[in-house]
Amino acid sequence: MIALQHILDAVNVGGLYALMALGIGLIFGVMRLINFAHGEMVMAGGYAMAMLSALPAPAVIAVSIIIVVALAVAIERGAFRPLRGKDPATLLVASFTVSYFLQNLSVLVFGARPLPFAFMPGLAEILEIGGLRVPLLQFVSLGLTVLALAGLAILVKRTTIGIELRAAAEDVVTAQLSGINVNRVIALAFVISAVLAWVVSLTYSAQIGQLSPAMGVRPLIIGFVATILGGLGSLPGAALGGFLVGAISVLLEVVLPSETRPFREAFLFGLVFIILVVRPEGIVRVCALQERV
Amino acid sequence: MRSPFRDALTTALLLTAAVAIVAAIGTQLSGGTQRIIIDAMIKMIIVLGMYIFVGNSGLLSFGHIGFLGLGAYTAAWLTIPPSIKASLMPGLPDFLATAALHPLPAALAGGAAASLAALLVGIPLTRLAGVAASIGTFAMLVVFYAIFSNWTSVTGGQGSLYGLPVFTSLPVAAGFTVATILGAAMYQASASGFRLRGSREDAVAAQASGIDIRRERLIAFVISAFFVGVAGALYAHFLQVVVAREFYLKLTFITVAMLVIGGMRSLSGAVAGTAFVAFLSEVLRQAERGIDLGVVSIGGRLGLQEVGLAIAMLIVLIFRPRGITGGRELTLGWRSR
Amino acid sequence: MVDAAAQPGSLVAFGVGVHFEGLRALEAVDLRLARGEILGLIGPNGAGKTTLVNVLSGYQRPSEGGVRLDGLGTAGWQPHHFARNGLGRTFQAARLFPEMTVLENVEMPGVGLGLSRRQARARAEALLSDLGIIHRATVPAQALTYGEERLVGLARALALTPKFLLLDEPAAGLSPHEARELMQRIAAVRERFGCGVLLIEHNMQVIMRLCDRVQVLARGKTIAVGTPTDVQASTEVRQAYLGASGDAGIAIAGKAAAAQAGQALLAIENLVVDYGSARALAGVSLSVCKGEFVAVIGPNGAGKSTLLATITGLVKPKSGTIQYEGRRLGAEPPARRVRDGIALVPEGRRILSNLTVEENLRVGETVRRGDPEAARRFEHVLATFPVLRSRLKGYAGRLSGGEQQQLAIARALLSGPKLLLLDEPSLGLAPLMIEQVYETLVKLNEDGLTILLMEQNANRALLAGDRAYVLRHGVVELEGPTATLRTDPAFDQAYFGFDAREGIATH
Amino acid sequence: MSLLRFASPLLSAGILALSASMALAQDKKPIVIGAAIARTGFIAAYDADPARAAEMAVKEINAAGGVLGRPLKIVYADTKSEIPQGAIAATEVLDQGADLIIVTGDFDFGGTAARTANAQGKIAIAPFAADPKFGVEGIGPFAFSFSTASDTVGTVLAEFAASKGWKTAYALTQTNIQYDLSVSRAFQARFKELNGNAALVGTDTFSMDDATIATHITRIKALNPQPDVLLLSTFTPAGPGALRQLRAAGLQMPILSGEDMDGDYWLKSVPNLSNFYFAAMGSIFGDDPRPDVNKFIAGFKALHGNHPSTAHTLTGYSVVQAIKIAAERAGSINSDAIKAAFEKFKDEKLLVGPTSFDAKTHINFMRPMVVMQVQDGKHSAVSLHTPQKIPGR
Repeated sequence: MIALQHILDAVNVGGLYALMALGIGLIFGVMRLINFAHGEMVMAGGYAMAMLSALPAPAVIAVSIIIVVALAVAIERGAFRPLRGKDPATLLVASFTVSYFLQNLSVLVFGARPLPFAFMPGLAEILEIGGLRVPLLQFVSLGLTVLALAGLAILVKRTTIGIELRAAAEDVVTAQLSGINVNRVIALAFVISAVLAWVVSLTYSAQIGQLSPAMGVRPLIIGFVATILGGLGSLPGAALGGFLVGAISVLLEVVLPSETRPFREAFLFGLVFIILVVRPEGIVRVCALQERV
Repeated sequence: MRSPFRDALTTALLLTAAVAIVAAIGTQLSGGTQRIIIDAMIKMIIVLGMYIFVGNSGLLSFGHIGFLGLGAYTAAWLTIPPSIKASLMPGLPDFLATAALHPLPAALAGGAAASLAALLVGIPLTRLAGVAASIGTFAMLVVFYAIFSNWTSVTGGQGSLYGLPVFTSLPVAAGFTVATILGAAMYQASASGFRLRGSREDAVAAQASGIDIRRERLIAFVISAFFVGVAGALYAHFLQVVVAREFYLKLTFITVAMLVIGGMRSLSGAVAGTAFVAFLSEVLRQAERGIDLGVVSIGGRLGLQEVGLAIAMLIVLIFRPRGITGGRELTLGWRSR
Repeated sequence: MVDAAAQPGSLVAFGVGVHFEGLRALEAVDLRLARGEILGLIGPNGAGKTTLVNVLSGYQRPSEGGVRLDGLGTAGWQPHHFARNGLGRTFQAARLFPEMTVLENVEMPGVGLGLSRRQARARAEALLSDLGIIHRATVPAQALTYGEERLVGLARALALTPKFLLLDEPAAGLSPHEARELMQRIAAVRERFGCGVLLIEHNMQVIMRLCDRVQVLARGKTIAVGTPTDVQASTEVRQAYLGASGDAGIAIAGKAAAAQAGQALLAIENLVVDYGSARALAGVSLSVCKGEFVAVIGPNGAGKSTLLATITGLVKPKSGTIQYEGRRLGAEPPARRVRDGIALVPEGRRILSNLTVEENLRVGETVRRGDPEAARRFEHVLATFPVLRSRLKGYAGRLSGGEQQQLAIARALLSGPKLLLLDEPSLGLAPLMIEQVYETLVKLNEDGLTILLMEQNANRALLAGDRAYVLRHGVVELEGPTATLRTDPAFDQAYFGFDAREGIATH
Repeated sequence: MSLLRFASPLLSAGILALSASMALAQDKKPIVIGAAIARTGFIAAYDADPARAAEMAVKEINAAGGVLGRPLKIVYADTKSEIPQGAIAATEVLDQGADLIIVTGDFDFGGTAARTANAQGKIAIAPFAADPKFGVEGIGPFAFSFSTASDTVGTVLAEFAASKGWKTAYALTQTNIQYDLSVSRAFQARFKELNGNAALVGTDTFSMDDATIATHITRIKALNPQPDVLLLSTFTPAGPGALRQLRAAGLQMPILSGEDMDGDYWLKSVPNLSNFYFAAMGSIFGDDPRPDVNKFIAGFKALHGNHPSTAHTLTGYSVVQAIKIAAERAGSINSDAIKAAFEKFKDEKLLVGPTSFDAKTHINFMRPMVVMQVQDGKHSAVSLHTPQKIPGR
């Protein structure tokens, strides 16, 4: 029974990381940019929901999604589009800077003190299923994760817009010359990543019940590591990496004796390091990124 | 044909002159301002140390702040009076528990400890290239941080270590900055630095020229860690405390940003970026205080400094994507590299 | 054929096999290169030539077999071990260190071998003087012309003082004159350094003139080894490499005159394009009539790709006008121009290798989505390129070079173009494949499609087109009907320029 | 020449202003309290209200004639919630003539400023640094904390739990700051002293870096029987999140926390929270067992429109009270004199409670604390609890 609960925990945590990894992986695909400001999308979603909580729930959901999406598009326009095609280090630092900007802007607007997140308190209810007491939230977040993953998979694999997305991810110039509006595709990738970030906002904020300006940093770091582990540039890889990191971290929690548990982070990242060294290209190899001699 | 060493020396001397002038002016200024200058100089040593690896190899490192921490802890282990160490860090081995060194040898020991760690981590790490290498260094940072903040009997854990003697005065900081500039310039002009830059420009072609890329990366990593480790010891003797949370994401972000904004492919860029960001954030801090005095708001939500700094850095990146120096070196003739 | 325990003095590959995820790039290939010898390595595209060079220089670990370098086993070696033991090589793309000066580029191998920077620099200066390019020593490599890049690449390989030199298509993209110069240098290198040279080359004339022996690869296997004359005489080689009708031209349809009378589909007036401080196009004017097949011929660096990039909207001109269907093109993005009927088959094909063939084709349809004609057009294109139909669900990256070129053309056709632009469709293709591509183009043109083609392969383009322009240094040097140009004595002068015979270093 | 002509009126105006202000200052030069505290960044939220309370005390004292006939004045410099900036901020306020300084109430974040003051022989006071090392040992002879030590918090919680008849406990500790670790350590030691070693049925740690504490919860739920009480030694923002997850997972036993969970700003994070207790320096909700605290809270509310965010605020007021007492006893504002006067404090009646210092101990151990309760999302004071024995002392 406990094992089952641990598995459920692992799937839940892993799903959260997978969503983060997909959001990051998507932008990397089309722009070769590791978007550190993705964590601040999550933060913005949380604050938007908290600020709007006086409205009816569907309105809160709709408006907060619009806010996160608008923010993502604004960042793409204002910061990343002028830098498109520049040195990866420059892009990376630009995304750092955007993240730093948004965190401090949030301090400026909402204050540094954490705010409570009380949207949809019903999520805290507990369901009793065959001896397992499972919070409704776990089901909702699991359901949302599965929905988001499936939706993204269908979008990318089955629709023309998905083909355009992948085409732009592989070769921007060819995509342009085939009549694909690359600006639109990249903006679309930001929109999708913002929606994924919003899903994380909802489930993550509801779990921790708190909003703070730096709340996005932690999921971002894990999502980022998951993206690399899964194989940069591969969306299935990103999802896989997310679940893998989630599973490893829950496993470490379970097996490490209590006195070494504070070092869990060291074990997790040590393991990440080893996996990277053994398989630098990640679990899913993407041939477009392999260098040819 | 000019000799590569002469070019590097010219650059280093020009930068040294700039540092010396700032230090000389600084000694005439108030204590608060001096502290700001010392803080900037320590950051400059960190950024220069990072530059030795990052600039010459082209691989971005997020891990050097871990070396900074190791340098700082080494200094703490060696210079805190044994009586205080006994209560703060009961788990220290004897030779550390009884040590009472002067901060100068302790700083060199901090550099050596960081180098040793870099050697051990670097052997597997230098297998990696590109973004995987950056993530590898990041993983290393997290591991270092987890150890610093949890191995309580040796590092004091989350608590801070105190009792470090004062050492890092303005002249000391300036002296180490100059030494680091010279060290970085010499490495850059050396055969090893040259080979590493070749691998940065084109790894495949570098191999065809007989270059063992892993070895060159490792050498640079170890040298670079040395300077950052020394900076860590200086930092510890500047703050007089060592606390794990200082050696993590925030400082990593700011130092990487300094390097890239200055222009990560040149020594002058490392210096210019540090000076630019440090100067700008101080100007903004003063401006923010002006606002603070106007509207007396206790615990107000100022934070304009950070927002302003972020906007300014973004503007620099957009208009000078290769950094302020654009990867060029300061020479008497401003020659392209 | 070759003894695995070969003596020092030679570079030996024995039983080399290379498998890429199920694909066999090389199978049981033997090769022996003695010092002082020039060995030609030829074969149609996709034969595995570059893979073999990569095995010989350590960049590709063979799945089977191995390499002995000067009597030494090379198991577990990395590329730099090969280099340090006397193996120098060049690359198809020159792969210079772009931000370093020419001198620093050539200094690198000396430093890589462990010389001091001073010694390495002296050696580099001597080499650059020898090759007559010392006057460019302080120029950053990224500012070099194409021909200079090739030469510096050679100098850099020589700076290793190699015992064996592997040259991967050193003459590709050079004008015939430049290529001739380069070949003379290679012959001189063999004399001076006494090293063994392995030469991959498509130009059979070069191979015949320069090589002591020739080894022929096809589909990853050696099909012939011998003297140039023997190999040329081998029917097996002719079939595999040259194709049954190696030198056959295609009859020109007698419709050129009809097209001449039509109105201009594309009219370019006085187009000027700068890249930074370099002028790529210096006032180019040309026109293409509806239904015409026009070729723009010129050596590398003439500005052909820039011209196409400007027409498609990837590059903004400094001045001049482009009129398309009587309307002046302004700041429309590339996507808009595709919708208006301008399609490009880019240089190097640029197919999307992570997408399936079908998805590549769907990408081509982007601007015609929802078009009632779309399904019919798709069928028609598949009928034109039947080989693609059988590979629809496979990844495009798995196609051979020729198939990829067909896919690239098919993709462009699916956008329903009125004007088809092609950039060097013959580049990197074996002669037989080139013929197939040109046949398709001529047929498309006969069906009414207007074609504007950029080509270095002057003879081939002059056989297919109605009219041609000769572009050189960003200026149109000559224009006229192909039938006239083929025999026009002015053509050679326009193509090679008056300074061509004075040496490549005069700029 | 024109420059001089332009400058001279400015110059003379400046001289005039300067001499005027000097004339004023000669009458009653204010005693300057330098506040090197966080005004921005995440610590600003903790430093703000104690500073407001100090300003209230300054106003009251100045209205009643000041200290030694001189008015009090507070000057500020922002540490930006950064450790290195603390020293710079301290230097700044000392440069502005501060006679003594107030620093951020944390050993790490206030420490650098306090050390800078100590190096210059100036008193540095942390209103609410709970680490027992804040004082002679960790900073220097001129450092004082007006807080109650973290060991006391843990002790009070353990003694309170025992008095409620809770026999078994489980300790879940956040590892990110020293305070939570100390509170937990003292609680565990004291609880075992009171109920026997077996009474502590388990311990676990978590970090603010954990996205969720699902595995921790699973482990607690696996215990059979469930512990009577849970110590959750934590601070915001991770604390309320952990509390929410514990309750959401159906763990309904009483939960104890330290002072860092004081205040109601986070309460909406855990809807309808019940059966939650924490130890604080007082109640900010107007029901403190001590009337003078309630009076202060009412005054604060009248001035700022809201009750203080946490009871740490009381220490800000108390610091100024103590400065007045010490200066008047010593007859001087000289650092050595103030230090000597402080070290003679023996159950000195301050707003925050009886305060004692001696030559070695510059923080309070045996001071009573108020145990607060949250029931149905409402705070109330349970009792004023004086610790009986602090483990290890």
